[in-house]
Amino acid sequence: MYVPLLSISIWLPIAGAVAVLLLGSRRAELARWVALGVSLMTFVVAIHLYIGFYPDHAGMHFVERMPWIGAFNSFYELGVDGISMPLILLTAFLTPIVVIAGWEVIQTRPAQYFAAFLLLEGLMIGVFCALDALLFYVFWEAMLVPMFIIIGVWGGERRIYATVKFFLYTFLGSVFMLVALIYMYLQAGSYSILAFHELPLGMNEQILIFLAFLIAFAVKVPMWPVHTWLPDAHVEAPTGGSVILAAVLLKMGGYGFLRFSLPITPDASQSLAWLMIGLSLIAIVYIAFVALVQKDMKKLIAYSSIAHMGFVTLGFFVIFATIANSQDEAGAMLALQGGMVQMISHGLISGALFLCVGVMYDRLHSREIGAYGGVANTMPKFAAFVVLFALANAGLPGTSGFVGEFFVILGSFHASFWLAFTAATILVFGAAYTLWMVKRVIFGEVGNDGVAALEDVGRREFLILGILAVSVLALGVWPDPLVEAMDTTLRELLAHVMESKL
Amino acid sequence: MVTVAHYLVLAAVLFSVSVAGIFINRRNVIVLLMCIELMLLAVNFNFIAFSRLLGDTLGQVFVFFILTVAAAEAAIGLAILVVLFRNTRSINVDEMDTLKG
Amino acid sequence: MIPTILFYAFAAILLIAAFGVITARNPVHAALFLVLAFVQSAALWLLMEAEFLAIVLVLVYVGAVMVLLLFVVMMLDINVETMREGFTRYVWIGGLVALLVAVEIGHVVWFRSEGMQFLSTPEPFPADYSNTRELGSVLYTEHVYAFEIAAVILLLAIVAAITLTMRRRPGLKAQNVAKQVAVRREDRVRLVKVEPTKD
Amino acid sequence: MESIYLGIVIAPLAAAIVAGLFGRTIGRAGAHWVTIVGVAISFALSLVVLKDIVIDGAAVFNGTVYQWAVIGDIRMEIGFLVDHLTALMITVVNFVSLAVHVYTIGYMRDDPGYQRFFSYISLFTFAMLMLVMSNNFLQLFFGWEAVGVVSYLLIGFWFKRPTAIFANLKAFLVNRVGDFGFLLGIAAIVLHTGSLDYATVFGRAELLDAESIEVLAGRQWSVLTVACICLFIGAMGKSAQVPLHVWLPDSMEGPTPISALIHAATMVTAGIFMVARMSPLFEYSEAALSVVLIIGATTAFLTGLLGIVQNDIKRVVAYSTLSQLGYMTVALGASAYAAGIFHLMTHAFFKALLFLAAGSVIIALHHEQDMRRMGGLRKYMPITYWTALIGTLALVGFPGMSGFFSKDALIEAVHASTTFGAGFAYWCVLLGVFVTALYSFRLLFLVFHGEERLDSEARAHLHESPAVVWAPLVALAVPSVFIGWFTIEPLLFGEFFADSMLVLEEHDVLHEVGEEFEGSAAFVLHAFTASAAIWLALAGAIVAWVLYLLRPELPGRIARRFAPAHRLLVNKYYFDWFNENVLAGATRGLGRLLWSVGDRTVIDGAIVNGSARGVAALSAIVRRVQSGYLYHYAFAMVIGLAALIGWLILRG
Repeated sequence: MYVPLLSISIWLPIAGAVAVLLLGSRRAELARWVALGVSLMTFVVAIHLYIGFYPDHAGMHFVERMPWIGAFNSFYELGVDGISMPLILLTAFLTPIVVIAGWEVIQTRPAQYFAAFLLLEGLMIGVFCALDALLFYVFWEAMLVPMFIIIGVWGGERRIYATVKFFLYTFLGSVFMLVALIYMYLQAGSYSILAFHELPLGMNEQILIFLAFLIAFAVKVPMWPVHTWLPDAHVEAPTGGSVILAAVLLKMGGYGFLRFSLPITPDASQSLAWLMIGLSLIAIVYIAFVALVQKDMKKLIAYSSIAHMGFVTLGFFVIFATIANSQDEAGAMLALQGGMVQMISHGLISGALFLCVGVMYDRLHSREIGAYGGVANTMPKFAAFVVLFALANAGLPGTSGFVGEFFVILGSFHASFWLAFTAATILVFGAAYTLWMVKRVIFGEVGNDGVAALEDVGRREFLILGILAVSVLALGVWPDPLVEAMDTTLRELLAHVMESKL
Repeated sequence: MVTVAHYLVLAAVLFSVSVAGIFINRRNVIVLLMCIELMLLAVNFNFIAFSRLLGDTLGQVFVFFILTVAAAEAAIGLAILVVLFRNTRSINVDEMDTLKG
Repeated sequence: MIPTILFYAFAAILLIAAFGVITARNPVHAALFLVLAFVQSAALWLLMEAEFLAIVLVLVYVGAVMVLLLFVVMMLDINVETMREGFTRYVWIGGLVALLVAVEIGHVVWFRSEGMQFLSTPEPFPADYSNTRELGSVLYTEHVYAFEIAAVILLLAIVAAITLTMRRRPGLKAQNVAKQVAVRREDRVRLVKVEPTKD
Repeated sequence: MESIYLGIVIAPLAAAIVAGLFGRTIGRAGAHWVTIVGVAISFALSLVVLKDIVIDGAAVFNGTVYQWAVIGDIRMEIGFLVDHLTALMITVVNFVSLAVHVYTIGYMRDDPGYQRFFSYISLFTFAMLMLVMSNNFLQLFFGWEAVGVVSYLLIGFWFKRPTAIFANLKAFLVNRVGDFGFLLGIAAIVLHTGSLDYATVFGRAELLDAESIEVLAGRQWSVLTVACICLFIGAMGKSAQVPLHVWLPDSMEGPTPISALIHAATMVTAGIFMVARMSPLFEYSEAALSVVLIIGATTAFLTGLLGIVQNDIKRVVAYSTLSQLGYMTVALGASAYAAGIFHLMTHAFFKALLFLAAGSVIIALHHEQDMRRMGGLRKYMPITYWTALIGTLALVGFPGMSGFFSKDALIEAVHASTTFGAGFAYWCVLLGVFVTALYSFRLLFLVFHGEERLDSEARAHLHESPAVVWAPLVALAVPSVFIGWFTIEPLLFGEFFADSMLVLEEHDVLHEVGEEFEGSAAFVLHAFTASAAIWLALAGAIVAWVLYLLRPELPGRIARRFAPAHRLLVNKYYFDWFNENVLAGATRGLGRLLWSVGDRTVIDGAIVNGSARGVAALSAIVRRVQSGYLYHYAFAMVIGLAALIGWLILRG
């Protein structure tokens, strides 16, 4: 019986959002339960996506295709493959956690808060499974709106500045992408992304299209020069907002590179790979230094996620050099798998870290490292979680943080010794700034009476942190299912990217 | 012999005079309106001259419409003038800059 | 021979009138000069056998617009002196720009004729030619829409002028005929039962 | 057999999880029983494995437990490789861990984090076993980092003490610097052999040597050398060789049991074990071997000197550990891997013994660690004294003790070695014996002999430690004395390590040493005549006796006369100062610079907000055009007209 799983996974949360909105903040309690119910149902649907996904059968799964805009020959076409399925699973996995996290914390207009998240979830899943460029672009831009509201309404003091900056930054980027999409539509006659993959393009066209995509996705990743919106957005976003922003929104950039930049403009990607690698390495080293001196916990984690996302872009664009240097595609496959796993694991880890900061923020209403000290004395269970997630963030083997970095470093070594050398510095710096924060916040004497009055994590917080801890450890101890699910798609992508289009 | 060029030159001079008129009395809105009427007149001259030269009545039709529009413009211009005068007791445009950006 | 003389005469008067307009000390004089200018140009148009337009110019323009202009000018008692102050300061720039524009148009006329024989005189129409019929036929066939729009513009101008200048002065005692007609018996007559007074 | 191997590893892990997560519920006694039972099971199983491999001569086991991930043709698995080396190592690890577990009951009796401590040390045992038993580089790296993390947690166990949390961060970061090199080594191996599995990698060792990789511009180095040096950097981090040794003395901030377990017996020897395990790779690279040799020698000698000036009892033992690690590395550098492992084993016993003895003294004096406030404890703590004496004699290499056998054989091997730098190493190692004797007897005399510099109330209730403390001391003292006698023959000169180490003929120094070896007793007598080691040791002891018992004021005068040298030693060659101020300071400075200049002013300031300000400024200018004066607009129109016509003419 043909069940349009993907459409359900998109429109169910959006319908849920509408329902929660209608319930309104007067019946907040009911609104919360409905929100949780809908997000859990979406998670169940996402699990069906995983179960029904045969990794060895290449190409798109669960494809749905309906005419949408006749004039532009654009279809409501959805499909999922090895790249987008894990990301959808991550989104669907995190939204219930965020709903639970914001349960008691959000008092002002809770219904709209949960509705915004459900809407955001639906749109994000839409972005991941859209196979039609126009549909992709609609979801891509629509996704900004709920995030804009979440940061703008429930944010911190400078939330207006942060949210406007976030919106304009991303919007500026994606406008260029639209130009590129339209150009390709004119060339190809339809908006289907798969048609774009096969579209023959001259070198100059490819360079221009690649640059247009680069601006859009570099802002999202965020890559080095265009990253300054992220720390502000994170510092001002509410806990739930920060989690989703760090866990999923940053992955849009990486997903975009894999879905658009690499397959559509392979030759341009190859010729500009040195630029991408350079920017990624700068992101890894430069941002690590900057993260070291941060005084605000959320800013520190934000910078750390920029450094970790630097690995993703490094992994995606080092494949050309690895094949040139080592003639076999093992290095390239390592780098690609590394990039993808790093995206998933970074989503879990930085999401968890932001939740931890959120737990502390709910109690002491301060994000400054200086305002804490010796939290382990009064919150031992919470301290255990923070230490675990901090070590995962520093890339401890056995946790998911290590898997991605290990693959990318091995892969980039195939390209050149010094590339791996620079990338591997994250081992030292990552540990340095994360554990230095843990030292100043968690360990040591009880900092002030505020810390003394802290009481340990409640049942709800323990639940979500526990789930995230288990998932981080599980992915670290046994990443095989995830790696195997992505293998065929990445192998096919690599083959496609390697043959030139000129 | 009166050639088309004569008319064109005449219209040009007339137009320049009205342009000078605009520059000269910066303060008197009425004369400004008159200069605009004069300009339109010059334009009409050209239209008719060319219409006659090319033997196509389109030019003259256009002049007809210019006249209607010019009339409407003059009417509204004067109405504004009246209202302006009523509010500020003078139509000396030099001091009035309420429209300042 | 005669048309040339007439042309030069009218042209001369026209230019003088134009100068008069811009240099007149009193706006009323300027308006009158303008009237003179319009009349001369009407005459010139007649020379060019565009008699319908010439007449329209005289009727519409001189008749209506200039009269309105004069009416307004006289209504608003503008003190003349203040008008003249800035006169001399801007004469030079004005003259310069005017000269520039004249030179430019002259240049266009002379050097850029692109094959248009400016120096040829248009051959006169046959005797039975009627400019009015000619315009009429074209106006009501090809340019009907434009004509309608012109009408609408005029209507618009009327409405705009009225709304701008209309002032309803309070305390104006005026009969409102519509209300007077619409009055009913009950509004005006009230039957009251009065007790007879016992003394 | 596989279930046994799994059992060895899972038992401590399960115990750790139970003690860790359910510490509250099972209470203090429950926690220490669970973990002790766990480690005991693992120890028993390791004895079974030892018997099976060594005595019954079973085949080497190399199987996988489960598949971690497959990418391209690189298979990453978790698996076990059990041969003589592994059997020996798991037995040593488990034995010392069990001793420490029992010891901790006494040592941590009144500590609030009791269950947490037990869960950590058995988690550590699990990590160390995974590292030792792994059959591929991935699991080795997992064990490597896991051991580093648990040592981080244990050093910072008393997280209230600022020095402890400073020490544990320092330890973790320095280890991470080592792991950074280690990972690059693994990456090099994966690139050139396409596999992480020991067997395949060792099979292709010559292939690695043939291929070259350009590290520095223009200079082609053999991949094997680069990989081995990178792996050795990892070993330097973990086994605290000279540049990366700074964390070990500071790790004394942790409770004494872990100093004994982790920072003496097991973790620090991981580096030595790894190099021995990688002998098939190291053997083919002369350059790597000489690097190992030289660094080992410098560590052995330099850190030994530092031991002389330390006043904290645990620091002295820590520096002695550093020096002994230097000895083991020298053995590895001289391709005498068996000697290195043999010294590792004997060192594990007597060093753990010395640490625990020091711990017993510290408990007795209520956490007093400064030797200047001790002395003459011989009368009060006879058992601790005698076991400490045995430990010191073993450490110094007193003929007949286990330390003697391993150290002497090692010195002989280095003497016979021809690798580049062997001469320098031989002299470092030889002088090192004198220095070792000096500082170990200094410790003995200052703490147990001489006049009592105790304060009155400490002396009042000074008594011997409880049984649960001195029992492990005795248990460790026994092997410190006797293990040398039995094991030197099979280990060094027999075929014990044949299945786990490869030694090329030209490097086989142990074979030469083995020729003159007729038996343990003969070896002892032979040592008196042949090598100068014993006389140096004796000289060191006598000098210590003179300086610290006969004429206690002499050390002060010497220190004043050689003031610069003394200051150099006291400041630990300014390594710490360099790391904290220059390295860390520069990093923080650069971070602040990049953040304030890079992020804030350039990107945020100039580009993001800058463009916003630019637009605002531009619009302010444009606003002035709307001046409100009518004639300005008229002028604008006319000038525009003129310009248009002009442009039309010019363009035309």
